[in-house]
Amino acid sequence: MAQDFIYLDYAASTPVDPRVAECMRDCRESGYANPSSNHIAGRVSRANIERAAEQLAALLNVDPATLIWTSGATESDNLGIAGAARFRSHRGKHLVTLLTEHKAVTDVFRMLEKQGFEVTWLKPEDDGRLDPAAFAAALRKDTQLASIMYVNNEMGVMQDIEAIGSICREHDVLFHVDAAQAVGKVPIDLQALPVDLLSLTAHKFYGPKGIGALYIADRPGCHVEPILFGGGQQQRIRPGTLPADLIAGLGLAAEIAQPRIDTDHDHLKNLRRRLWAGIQGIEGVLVNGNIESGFPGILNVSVEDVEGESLLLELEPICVATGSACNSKSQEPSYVLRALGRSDLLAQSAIRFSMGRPTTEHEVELAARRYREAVARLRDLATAAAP
Amino acid sequence: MAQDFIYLDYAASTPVDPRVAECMRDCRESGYANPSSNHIAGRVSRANIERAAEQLAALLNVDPATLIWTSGATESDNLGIAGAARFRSHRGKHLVTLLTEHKAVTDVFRMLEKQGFEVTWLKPEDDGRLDPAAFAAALRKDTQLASIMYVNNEMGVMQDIEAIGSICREHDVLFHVDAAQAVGKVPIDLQALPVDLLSLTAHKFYGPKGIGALYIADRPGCHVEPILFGGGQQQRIRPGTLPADLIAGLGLAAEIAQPRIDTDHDHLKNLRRRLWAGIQGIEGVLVNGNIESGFPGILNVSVEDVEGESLLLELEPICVATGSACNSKSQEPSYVLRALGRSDLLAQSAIRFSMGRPTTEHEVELAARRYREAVARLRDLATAAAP
Amino acid sequence: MSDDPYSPLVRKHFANTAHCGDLAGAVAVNIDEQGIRLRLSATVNMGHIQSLRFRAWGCPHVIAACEWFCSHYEGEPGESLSGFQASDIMCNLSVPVEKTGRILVLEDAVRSLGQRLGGGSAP
Amino acid sequence: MSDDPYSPLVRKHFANTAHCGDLAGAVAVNIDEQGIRLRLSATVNMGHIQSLRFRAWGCPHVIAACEWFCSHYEGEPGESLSGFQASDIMCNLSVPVEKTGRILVLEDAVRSLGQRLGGGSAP
Ligand SMILES: Cc1ncc(COP(=O)(O)O)c(C=O)c1O
Ligand SMILES: Cc1ncc(COP(=O)(O)O)c(C=O)c1O
Repeated sequence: MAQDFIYLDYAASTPVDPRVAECMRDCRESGYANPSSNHIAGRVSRANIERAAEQLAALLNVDPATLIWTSGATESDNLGIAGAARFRSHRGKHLVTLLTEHKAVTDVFRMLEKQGFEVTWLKPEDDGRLDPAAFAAALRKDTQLASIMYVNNEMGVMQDIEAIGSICREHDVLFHVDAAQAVGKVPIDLQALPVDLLSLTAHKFYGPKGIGALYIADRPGCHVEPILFGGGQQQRIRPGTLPADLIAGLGLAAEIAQPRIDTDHDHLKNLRRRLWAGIQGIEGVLVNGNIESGFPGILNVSVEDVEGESLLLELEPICVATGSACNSKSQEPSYVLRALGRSDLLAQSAIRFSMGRPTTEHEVELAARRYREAVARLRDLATAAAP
Repeated sequence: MAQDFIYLDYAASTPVDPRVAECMRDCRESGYANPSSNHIAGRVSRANIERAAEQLAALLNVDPATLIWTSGATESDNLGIAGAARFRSHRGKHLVTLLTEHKAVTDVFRMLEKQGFEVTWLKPEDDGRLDPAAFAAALRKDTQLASIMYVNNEMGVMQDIEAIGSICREHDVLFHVDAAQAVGKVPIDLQALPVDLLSLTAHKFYGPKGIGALYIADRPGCHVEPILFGGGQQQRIRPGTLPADLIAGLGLAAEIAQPRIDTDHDHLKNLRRRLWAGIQGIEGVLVNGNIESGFPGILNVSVEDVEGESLLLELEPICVATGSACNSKSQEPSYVLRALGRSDLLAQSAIRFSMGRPTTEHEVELAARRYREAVARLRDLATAAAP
Repeated sequence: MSDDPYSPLVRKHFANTAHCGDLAGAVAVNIDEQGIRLRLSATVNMGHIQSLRFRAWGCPHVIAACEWFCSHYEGEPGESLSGFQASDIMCNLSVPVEKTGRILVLEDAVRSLGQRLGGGSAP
Repeated sequence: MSDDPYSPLVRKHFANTAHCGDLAGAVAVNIDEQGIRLRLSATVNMGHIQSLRFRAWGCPHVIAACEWFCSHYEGEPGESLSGFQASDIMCNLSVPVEKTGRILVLEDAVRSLGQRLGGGSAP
């Protein structure tokens, strides 16, 4: 099918790299056996998985044995957060996280609150960043786990993982990082970064959907209780037949990403600069997040006096998001933007442009023009109606 | 890669049907967007998912809205069993299951036992079948949920789901069925069958790995609490970005299976007959399960005076399983066969041959010959050593 | 596409808002409710509605509904406005039920426009 | 393949058990322990082991270990059997540690064979 849309929603999901697709096809043909099977065919599947573990391990600079395969970052977040909180619950029940985390994090903490854990919900600064000092102040004697995301999915805001992680180490607090938007896009060296648990999902960096991983540091006290029960696969931490083809796809996507993180970054920076240049002149437009320090693949803007849903339709066939994809179906303004103190009116007009490897200058320039025109038309429609 | 093995382990996993592989490729190319996204590209993904839901719904004769996508039968079993037990726990905490269920079922019940539920573990007859009367006798006033598998993964034993389900309905007990080995292979009409929750996984019927579904009947009192938390996808029952390509593959695999269930069945029956004809003459060989009433895709045999691991190696390059794939890595004799009263010695020699659509008469005849020769050689190696 | 949130008619009227604007010397009503801002203006000739225009701040369904209303009521007798029903629009444009409130805002505006035109009598 | 549970040498000795059998007029030991059944027989000539044969019921590692033992000790002095160490086999054949017990059964059998041959002295 020919594409009749302009895709600027790479933060929601990316297309699969053709090499990854081909690798998965090869895997399926030769390695369709169950990787738990103790025969030649099973060993082919297992070898594919081992190679993928090495590829992902190289990207993150970890031992392949520290990686647990999951169905995506949602499951990784659940396993990392609920699993570690329960594993450490005999030591204490206080947990710390951020109001602007992804739902796959916030909803796990909400569930844990119902189960007797106590959660401190930190509010970031107005530009979305968490002050490490504010984080440190939230820690208590009984704090066992903190979860802070790397790159925010709505605004691209990047947290100071190194500083926050160091504070966690000092206080013997396990540190989980939702890196769904960061892996394959920003350099992550887990030998250097003080992170204990890290969640990722392949479809955000040109790998397949339905596969992710949780990194569990090989450190004393760092362990998770399983949240799914079944066969003895994956050190009894996560059961179920491993999808060797998807895992191989994730591995190759990691291998492809590694050497090009810098060039990808420069490419995105150029695109975001052009996009912003094309819309920053609009009266009443403002950036959600922080354009200097944020991840350059995302530009989130609000605009005064424009209704968000109409703006989105008027932008068609440019595919962008309002809030994050996970909330797009609900009409409510983003809880993330409200946590930053945006008014409901400004939050509901927010549009997230997110760019990727295949995005061209032409596409972002077209998007900027369409955005300008859309704002102008909708303001015109409303003019005299404005009270 | 040319196949240098003979695959007779279709119960562990099946190759992906080429049409399914092509469908997934097409889906990935046109529908890579996040299906939760509210734009044209997202709607393409969503349409792919809707079509798949209709295809699977047609196979099972249910409303597409009763289907929840998961990462496989393991997750479906966890969600169906733990989710329903918790949902109904205010009414009672007694649960019933079978000793010979898959680990994805037994391990969930073990976990629930630790959480204060009481489980009655039924022992099947020596041929693996559960007597519905014995099942009825196990039910109590406070029984809320029973889980009985359709086709046993190790022996092919089929349970009388209709009779057991009717008993459940009479007693207002929710009935979960692990149908991982049955869907796409035996006719299942959920309008007629009294089943409330049903688990399935695509890779057992020529679909992709990493995707499954849970059917949740639209009946009062039939509901599950989520076990994963996150975005509002799938009626808040199961969060996470839906892998539209895998789901489309599952759907097509269901559509392909539907019209050929009978011919597939005849094909397997013929193969099993030939296989059994080739080995039944061996002294001391016996069938685990019931060859008359069992699913014909599986033949599980034990043999006296032969060591199982050596037998498996001697059978190479014929890929078969000892016990079920999930336990193959451990050297312990199958808990399923021990539950049937097999001695450890006989249980450890068990070999599961499982056949599929691509299996040929030549393959099973070769397998039978190799099995005869392997048994003879290993017996010869041991002769004088036998005490 | 099966689950397009916008019916073809909504898309058509949203894309082509020929009746957006104001009329000189017209009777007008302004309404600001439920996060929707509307202005309807009408000119009448011999008891019949000559021209209708709208301004709107709202979601695509609201904008399309305004355009639909204007294009359907030009030329109609002034009294007809009192019979205007949100449910007609909901149905014709396939507006999702959760947006009923917004279309009722338009109904209010139309009815009060009818009263202002003098033709309408309160039911 | 990276995670083949059997090393090439195990595969080789398991596939080709030239020393499987019994010897006429030989000294033999039978052992039945840990689910392993073994029989080793040896003939001696001038203090040297002339021929070795085995029978075994066990996993591939046990069978390959028997074959390896027989093929390595033919022609050696009878006393050498008392120096036989399970660890040599574990290492040479890359036997996984969880199977140590099984290879120790073979060590027992070899040592008692040595004693029966008269050359061996208990350590
Ligand atoms: C920051 C973040 N965390 C978690 C997720 C969940 O990932 P998935 O839907 O692949 O489980 C996403 C994307 O949806 C995300 O952006
Ligand atoms: C009966 C049965 N239930 C559950 C499962 C688990 O399926 P999956 O590994 O796809 O989650 C399997 C297969 O492994 C099975 O045979």
